[in-house]
Amino acid sequence: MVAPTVRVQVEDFDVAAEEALLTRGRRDIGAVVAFTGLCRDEDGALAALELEHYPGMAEEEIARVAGTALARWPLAGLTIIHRYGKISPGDRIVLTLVAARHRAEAFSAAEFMMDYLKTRAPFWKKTHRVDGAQGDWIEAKAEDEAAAARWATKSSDPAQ
Amino acid sequence: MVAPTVRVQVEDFDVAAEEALLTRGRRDIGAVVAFTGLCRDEDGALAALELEHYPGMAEEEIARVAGTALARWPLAGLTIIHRYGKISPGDRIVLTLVAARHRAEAFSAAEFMMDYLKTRAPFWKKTHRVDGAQGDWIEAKAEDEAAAARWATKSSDPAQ
Amino acid sequence: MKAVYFAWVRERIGLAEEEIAPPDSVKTVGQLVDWLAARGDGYAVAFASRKSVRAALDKTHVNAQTPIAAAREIAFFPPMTGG
Amino acid sequence: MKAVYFAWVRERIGLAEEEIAPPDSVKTVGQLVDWLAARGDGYAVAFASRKSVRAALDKTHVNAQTPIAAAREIAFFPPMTGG
Repeated sequence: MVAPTVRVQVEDFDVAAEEALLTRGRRDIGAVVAFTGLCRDEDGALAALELEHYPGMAEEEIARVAGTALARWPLAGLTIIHRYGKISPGDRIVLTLVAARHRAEAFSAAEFMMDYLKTRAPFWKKTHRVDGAQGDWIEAKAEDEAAAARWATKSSDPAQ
Repeated sequence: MVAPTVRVQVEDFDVAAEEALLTRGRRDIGAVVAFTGLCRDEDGALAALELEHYPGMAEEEIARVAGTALARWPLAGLTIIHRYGKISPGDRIVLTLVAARHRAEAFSAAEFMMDYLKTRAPFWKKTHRVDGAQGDWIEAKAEDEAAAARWATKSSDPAQ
Repeated sequence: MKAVYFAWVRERIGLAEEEIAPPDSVKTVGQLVDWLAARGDGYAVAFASRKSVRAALDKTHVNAQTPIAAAREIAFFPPMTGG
Repeated sequence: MKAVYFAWVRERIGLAEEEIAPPDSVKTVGQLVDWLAARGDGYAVAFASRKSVRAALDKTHVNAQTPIAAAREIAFFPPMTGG
């Protein structure tokens, strides 16, 4: 059984180093999918994002969704790193890294993880605007709920 | 209009360096998907893969499929690197790197590129076996044809 | 039990966390929301739209019908926007 | 015109490339395959299963019905296994 690596941290992460950790010495991995989520500047309006999280629950919830992914697809490795605190445009926010024998399961598991992180992991984003105005909390999107819902099955919906 | 980066080479590639090239100075990219294809040892039976390609056509065909991806999804950047020559288990074979505003199109474009590379790019893999026996040419898989076929649309099937 | 608040729920209530002692008649998460909403203006604003506030009991997502039972910590927060 | 061969098509024919001069009656890719297959044992083995051999005309995928026309290079190879 593969144990996922889950980290919730202020610091930036190194995608290549995490990928090397996951694949080093392995000769049975045919596919690695690395998804990196970055902070956009919203056409110049955004000065920074402030990410708030629920310590403890964030790690637990990500690990729980990771466990569902590992039960659903035959994976060789799974790493999820999610940052919190103040993040500037162009900076990395989140990494999902999946290693598998074949590409189809690596792509599916990575997309599944991201769809569920968006709607289930206890993080909230507040915007800081370039004009100095107090920004708003970013609202959850219906399309993210829909993206997560398409993975639901009777036997393995992490929302249950 | 985004110009894809396409390289067909003997040398290994550096995923992090390619990712930095694609995103450096950009503040409008929210998602990067990096797919790395690696050589598996087939449970210890494989000593190496020998990748043969059709020089000129390989680059042209990859660029053509990349153009289809760029026309189909709003992408911020697209890099494909495919190696040829002798490749050992654990070594990288292919990289598809997609940058976009949102994750859904980055995932779709990356998976589309890989499905089409598998069935359309003129590369062939010969196995070298650990026991020294002359290996066979790897046969094309029906499941790869099926994977590529699911992207077909009336207006944008690169197979037409 | 301990109540913890996040994002605009925290800002509207004006507290990140507090000890609460609801009466025995408060049995479910939904009943606890009703009880909290009556505690003052900030709480009323925070819980004005019941469906916009999510809850977790001992760090597990729950809904309004979930019994509070012996939970030690309840959290209230807006729909999540991670990733 | 130049004919180029890859993978087991190349191995069976025993050549990576050659100049060929098919007669004017050879108008399509399929007819060229028939003409090549009659050139010798290696060719016959290479083209034994017509559907297992793919073709490209001037580096573009084509099928058996495609006219050769003024193409300068034709390639024959097995189904691709890149990626």
